[in-house]
Amino acid sequence: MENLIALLVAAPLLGAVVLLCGGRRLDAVGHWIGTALAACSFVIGVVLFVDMLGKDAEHRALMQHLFSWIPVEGFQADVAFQLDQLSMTFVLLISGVGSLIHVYSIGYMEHDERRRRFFGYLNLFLAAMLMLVLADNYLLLYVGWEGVGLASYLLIGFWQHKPSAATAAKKAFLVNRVGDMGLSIAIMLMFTTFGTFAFGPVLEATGETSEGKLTAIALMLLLAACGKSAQVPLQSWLGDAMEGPTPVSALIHAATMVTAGVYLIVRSGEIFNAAPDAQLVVTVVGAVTLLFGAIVGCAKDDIKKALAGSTMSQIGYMILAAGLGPIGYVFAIMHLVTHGFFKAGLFLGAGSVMHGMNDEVDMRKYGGLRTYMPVTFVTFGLGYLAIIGFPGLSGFFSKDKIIEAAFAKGGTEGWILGGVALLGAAITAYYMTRVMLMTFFGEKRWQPDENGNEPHPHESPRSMTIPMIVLAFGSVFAGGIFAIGDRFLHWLEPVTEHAHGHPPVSALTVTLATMVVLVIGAGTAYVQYGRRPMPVVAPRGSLLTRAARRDLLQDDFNHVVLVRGGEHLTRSLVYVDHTLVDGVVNGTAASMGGLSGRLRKLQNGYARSYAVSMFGGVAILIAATLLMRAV
Amino acid sequence: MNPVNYLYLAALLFTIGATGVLIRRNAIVVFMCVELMLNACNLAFVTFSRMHGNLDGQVIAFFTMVVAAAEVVVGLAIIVSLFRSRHSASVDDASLMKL
Amino acid sequence: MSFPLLTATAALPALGAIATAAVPAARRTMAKWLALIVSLATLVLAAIVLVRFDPAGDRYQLTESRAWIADFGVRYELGVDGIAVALIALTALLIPFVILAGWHDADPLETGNTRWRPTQGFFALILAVEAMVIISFEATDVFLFYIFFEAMLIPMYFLIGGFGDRAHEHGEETASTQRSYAAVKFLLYNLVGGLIMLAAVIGLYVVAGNFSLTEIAEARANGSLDMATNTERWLFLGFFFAFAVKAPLWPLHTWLPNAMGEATTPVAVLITAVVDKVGTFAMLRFCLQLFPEASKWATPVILVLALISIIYGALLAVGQRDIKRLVAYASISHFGFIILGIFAMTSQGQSGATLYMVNHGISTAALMLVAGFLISRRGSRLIADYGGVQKVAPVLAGTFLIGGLATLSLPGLAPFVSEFLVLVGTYARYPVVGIIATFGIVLAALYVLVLYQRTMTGPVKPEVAEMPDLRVRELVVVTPLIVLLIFLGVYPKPLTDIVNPAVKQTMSDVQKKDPQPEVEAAK
Amino acid sequence: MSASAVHSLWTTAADPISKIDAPKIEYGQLSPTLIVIGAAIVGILVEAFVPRKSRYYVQMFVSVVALTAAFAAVVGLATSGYGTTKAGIAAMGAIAVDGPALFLQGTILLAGLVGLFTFAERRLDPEAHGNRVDSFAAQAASVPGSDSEQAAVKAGFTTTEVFPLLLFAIGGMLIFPSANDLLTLFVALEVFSLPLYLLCALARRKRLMSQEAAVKYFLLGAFASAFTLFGIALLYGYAGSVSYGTIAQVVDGTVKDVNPALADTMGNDVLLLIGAAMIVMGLLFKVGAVPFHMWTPDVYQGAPTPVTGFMAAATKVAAFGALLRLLYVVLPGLRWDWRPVMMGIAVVTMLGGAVVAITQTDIKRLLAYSSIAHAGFILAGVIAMTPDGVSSVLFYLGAYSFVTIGAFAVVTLVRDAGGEATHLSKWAGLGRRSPLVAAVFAVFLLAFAGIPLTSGFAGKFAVFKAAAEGGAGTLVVVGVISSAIAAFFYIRVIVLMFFSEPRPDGPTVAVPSPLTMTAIGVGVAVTVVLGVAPQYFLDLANQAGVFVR
Repeated sequence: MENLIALLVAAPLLGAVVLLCGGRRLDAVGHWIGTALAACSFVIGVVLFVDMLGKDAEHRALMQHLFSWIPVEGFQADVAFQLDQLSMTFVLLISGVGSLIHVYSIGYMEHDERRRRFFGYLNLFLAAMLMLVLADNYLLLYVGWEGVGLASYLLIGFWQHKPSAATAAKKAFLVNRVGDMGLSIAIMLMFTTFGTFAFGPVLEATGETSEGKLTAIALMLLLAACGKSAQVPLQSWLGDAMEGPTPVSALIHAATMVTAGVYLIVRSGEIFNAAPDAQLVVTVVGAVTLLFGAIVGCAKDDIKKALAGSTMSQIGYMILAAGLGPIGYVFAIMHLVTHGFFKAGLFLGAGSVMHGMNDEVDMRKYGGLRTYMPVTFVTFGLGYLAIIGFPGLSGFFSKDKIIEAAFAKGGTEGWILGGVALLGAAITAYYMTRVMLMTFFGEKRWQPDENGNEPHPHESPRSMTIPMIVLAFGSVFAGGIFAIGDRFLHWLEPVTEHAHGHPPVSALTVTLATMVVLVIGAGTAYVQYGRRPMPVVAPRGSLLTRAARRDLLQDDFNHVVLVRGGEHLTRSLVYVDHTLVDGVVNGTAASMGGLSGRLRKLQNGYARSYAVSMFGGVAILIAATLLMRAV
Repeated sequence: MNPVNYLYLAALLFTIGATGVLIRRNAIVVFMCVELMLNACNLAFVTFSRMHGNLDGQVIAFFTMVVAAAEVVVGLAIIVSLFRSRHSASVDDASLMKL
Repeated sequence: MSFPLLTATAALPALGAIATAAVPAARRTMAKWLALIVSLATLVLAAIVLVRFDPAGDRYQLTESRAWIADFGVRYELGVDGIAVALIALTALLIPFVILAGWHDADPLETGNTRWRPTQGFFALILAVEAMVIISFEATDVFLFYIFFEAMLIPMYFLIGGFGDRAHEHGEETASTQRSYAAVKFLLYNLVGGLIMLAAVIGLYVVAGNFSLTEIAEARANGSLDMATNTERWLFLGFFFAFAVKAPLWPLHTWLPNAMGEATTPVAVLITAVVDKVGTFAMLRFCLQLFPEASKWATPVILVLALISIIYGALLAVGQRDIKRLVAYASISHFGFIILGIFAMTSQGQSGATLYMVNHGISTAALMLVAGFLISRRGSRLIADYGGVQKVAPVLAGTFLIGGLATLSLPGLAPFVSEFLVLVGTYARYPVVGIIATFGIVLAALYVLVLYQRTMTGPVKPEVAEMPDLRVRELVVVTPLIVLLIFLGVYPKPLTDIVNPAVKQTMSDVQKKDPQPEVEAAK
Repeated sequence: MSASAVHSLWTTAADPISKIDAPKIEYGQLSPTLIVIGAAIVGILVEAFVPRKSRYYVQMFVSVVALTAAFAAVVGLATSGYGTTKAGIAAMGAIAVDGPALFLQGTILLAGLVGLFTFAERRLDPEAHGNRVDSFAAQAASVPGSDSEQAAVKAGFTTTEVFPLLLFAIGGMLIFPSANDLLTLFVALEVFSLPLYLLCALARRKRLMSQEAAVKYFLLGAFASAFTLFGIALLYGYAGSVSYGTIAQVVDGTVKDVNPALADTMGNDVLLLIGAAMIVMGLLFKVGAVPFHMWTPDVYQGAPTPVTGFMAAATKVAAFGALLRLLYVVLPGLRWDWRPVMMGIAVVTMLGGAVVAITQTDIKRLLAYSSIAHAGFILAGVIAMTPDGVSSVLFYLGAYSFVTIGAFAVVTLVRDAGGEATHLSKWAGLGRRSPLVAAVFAVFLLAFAGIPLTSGFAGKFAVFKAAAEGGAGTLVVVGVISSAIAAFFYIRVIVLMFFSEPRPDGPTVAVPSPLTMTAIGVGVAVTVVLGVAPQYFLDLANQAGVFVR
């Protein structure tokens, strides 16, 4: 059975190779190949899943050792896979949602002449992502980690002729690199501490080293997670990443890749458990991002950017939960999965909308679309209900659990974190309602664009709607299936041991509170956007709004500090290199020339002056000889 | 009388000759100064020969004269040809090549 | 004495060079083919060396030893250890691509002059360089090594100064002056380094009485030859200076950007991918073996310089406006990594450094050659003159991107393995240094991606609108390199197996043990 | 001065002549010199009696035969062990026949032979009135630009006297390094100097410069030899003898019979030191060491290029030979006095030559300064004061002389309307016009620069090695630095030849006769052979490394 694991990765990888090297002759069938291979790895995943369910909880993990990768004195890195419940969860999510989005893309990218390449990249992403979650050591994980980074770079910049896209792609890669730096330092630390970086040995040996070391490792891992999961302070790339085609945003920047950070933290649970300080930092980062994303989401008029903000905030929830330790791990993953469904659904919905609106992204130019694209409306609506945590839908269960856990942290921390989580829930309700209203309700606000062709909103083709429907189902029921009878909890417990948190107030109270803030949030949004007509041109808005529109100014900060500063630094260094380092050398040469020129003058052509020099010479000679004798 | 005095004389002549080489412009004169130096050497040879009581010095003196004569032949030839082509025997005029 | 395989490997290209130079002016194409065939034959010989070499065997294998200049205590001694084998293979592998890539770079401008035969000269010189590089990898006699280490400069000098990019933004006149400036700079830098080394070589003779690496190293080991501390340090400095110039290490690097900028791309590849490796190789083989104590004594300073090279080179690469100069500064940064790995004095570091030499050779070759194809199409080296190439010539852009990703050492490609090993090895002994060096990977991403974005993406510039995609010849050059990059990135084991024993030897030379992992140390 | 001594002087003087027994001369051992001198005299007679048309060929024949024979004689002597076991003093103590002497004589003879070929070259200059002409004045006596000169040219005169002059010079040079007493030294010095003075004046083109060179060379040379002679006088005064052996003994204080007069002067080291310094100065002048070098550039530039080449090579060999013998045989007891001084001179010579050469614009002057720098390198070997030092110097001289002659021979090929185009700017793009010539010259330049695989490197290494072993490490460092500086201008010339565009009015490269080709070919061959496989010659030099006392 375990020999199938490699196939999970191999299938999409093969697809990538074939599609990217295949050349034009594959254009006709490229998308089918890609989709088929994605589906193929999903099927394998299901097979393995079924097989896994057959075993008892403790012996479900599968290992596959392929070959030893970098064998060097005292350094052992293998290409080996590990498939336990945690990985399995991700495998199913990734390959499942991935396949759906492949299908969706067939329709969405229909008119793009580089569709084959698009599917190649998608497959590449799947392969890398699966390797990430299947790796049995941190170094191999690192490969997947950067692999998904590359894929996301390629896909964000897929429409390279748009400078904005190219820049966004570059930015995403660079910010991620900063995170990757964290990961590689973490690996070095592990190597020097444990002499290895395979999950098993490292996580077992945590007891044998100092807390300080573990905290350091944990923080470095957190840095990595921040980069990949767009957490403060490395969140700036996610908004721009929306330059990519919408399926990409759905798959990579909502459902799967961005959640890799959560995976990393949960996977390294033992390390974090042994480093409370690090955990605290994690929770703080989560909390801050949670609000940050939410606030940004409120201000954006670009539908995708709004959703991106929400993604940030939702992942903030997960990170927060992961930071809570054993009481939170399971819920983090659970929310991750449900979020995978509904956020993907929402993005696909958004994509479908744009598809119908000539790729218009400004929600102020939408309005009243529900009549034009019913399927999209319904699926999007379900996703909406799910994300705001409408009772009974996925989001309800997963988010609720996280809020509980946050309170259960205990002490003031518990109250603060819980409060933040609640506040977040409210804001979520607010901005999602806003999106909903601006897009599907009110009267139509779109006009002909400059070259006069007015968008004709229409429902998307079957290939696009079906995935949306499937995901909608997921967003409706997944939560229930997982939560009721703690199925998911029991499923994951063997990997991420679970501790029951005891919130200071009863679970019911928390749930009710959540309901209340939900209603408040949604209500406010309705009051603001549902009742009065929406101005097509955004009003100037309050200071906060304007700041939020600019992603709370962190881009400006980056620009001033990093970009400008960097430019100055490099320019001055270029100058230094040319004048100083090079100047010294050229200076010596020049001075030699000068000296030579001066000495030349002595050779004045007069025989008598030559004689003088000889005479002087012999005088010196004699004097020196005598002197030598004297001393 | 102490032969050492002849050495002093020789040294004096030699110095005079050398100085002449350094300060006189006319090639012929310069050359004569060189000859003077050679003769100073001869004087020294003879004196030393006298002091050491062997004949080597005197023999060398004869050799020197011959060499000096040879030098005169060659030297004058060169100087004269220079003079004929430049109508001047000044060594300072002959400074085409410098630096 | 068995068949002198090593001599043959070096002699073949040498003879090939003479033959190529002798080809009559009119038969230009013949010269090209001759050179190509010779280089391929050399590749075969190198492959045989690779096969005949037994990692488990003695330190130096396939050894040859003949009397040469007894008076100077010099013998003609050849022998290869794992490191040398790897680098010889790299050299022999790259030269055919260099020749192919430079196929048209040396076609004479004026065909009238029958005396002037640039093409023959170009390829002959390339082969000559190959011969000298190979033999300096093989030499186990310090003097023999020195001879070719120095002599190598002359053909390189003519290659740099004699042949430049066809079209130059400032016209042929400035081009030629800049070229000769670059060539002279290259020569003088390396000559000064070499001469200082010469003083050290003589000093070594005075101290040791002969030049045999093995004998001296042995004598050093068993204490029968003990140098005064200061003597050893001075000699070490003499050697290291020359190698640091060649490598090149900050602040002795400024010749490289000029040389690589002005030379034709294949020659630039020759410089950075092959010739400069001799410098780092020699640090590993001569500095550490002959002067272990001094090496340890100098390590702190060298590490700092290497760090500076890494960061400084990367930052300057970001600041460049000229594609080739950018790659040059990137190489400076990479050489910083190599030197870091060598002097971290850990198995991982040194294995990493050795792999790095090979991988950097391949990756830079890939990136630089594609860049060359790009430049030859547009006739400008300025980044600003390009844009949107990706849309016009996707294959070119793709290969360029892969080369770039290799340069920023993306996991899955060969350079990642070596760079990570170097970092881990360094970190294990000098954590702070390791962490600072890690910033290099971010900067690498910066300059590569900026380069790619400016040249390949965005709206298509009118000048590049008609740009043709890669031709067959060019694909033949690039594809194998890329395949190799991926292979060595995924499965470097064959290489590490060859390198590891040699590294273990070196580690024992300097009497250094790898730092124990904390947990095991605790036990 | 005691009366008895004076009396004895008279009495010996008064002895009947018959008492004087005829000197015993080992003609066999002196044969090389005798052959050459003899041939030179024959050459004079040829000038006197052979009709002008056929003189050139006869002279050629005589000279070639003489030099070859002389070289054969040297080889014969060497093989029959006079270089090593049977080494000894000949001609009643006047001449030493030992390893260094034979090695240097061999070198000088070969250099002379090669030089002779360049002398005899008649293809380079355009034919004047249907006569092939060489690079010497048609009639040295005629005033430049005068009608008589025109007439001489029209008549197709050529100065075939250069051949006997060359032979005389070579003869003197053969004696110079083997001279075993100061008188012989001085005579030899003059014997090879005077012909050279004349040869310098005989250029066909640029005659004014040629004559100026001759004058400068002559006056300064005479000036220098006057000093030498005075030094000899003082040394004689100190030791009461001019024979090397005796002087050495006196210096060491191991002399047998000390008469009161000697005892008187022996105490007076000032005589010794000043004398030694003055003699050394004379030799340093010949080798062109700073500060006695200033004649070199001007003379090298003005003299006919073949002469320059020969001079640069052979004079250095002879002079360094004499210097070695003087320092190793006569003055070893004094080395603590002269060694530091010589080190100083070596340093300033190396650096001075290299630095000033950087800004030269005339190829011949450039080579002149480079020869000064090389003199510095050789001095480094001389100072070593070890057998290795001697052999390394011998090797260096051998290697250097052929490179030099070859280089100057190439210079003769590059010509324009005004004869040889020696200004560097005219050499621009030579590599494009005639790659072969440029390549050959590049090889010579690289040898000068001491790039490995050329004889220059082997020689430099040998010398520096000897110096380092002799404890003169500082000299090695200085030498390395100055080599670096020197590299700069050698490279400059190469850049000029290969990397810069040819000038429209650039010079043409004349196609020489086999004579010059041989000269250049030998130069290249020696350069490469001594660079790649120097062992045999090093052995030779080692065997020859011991002086006879």
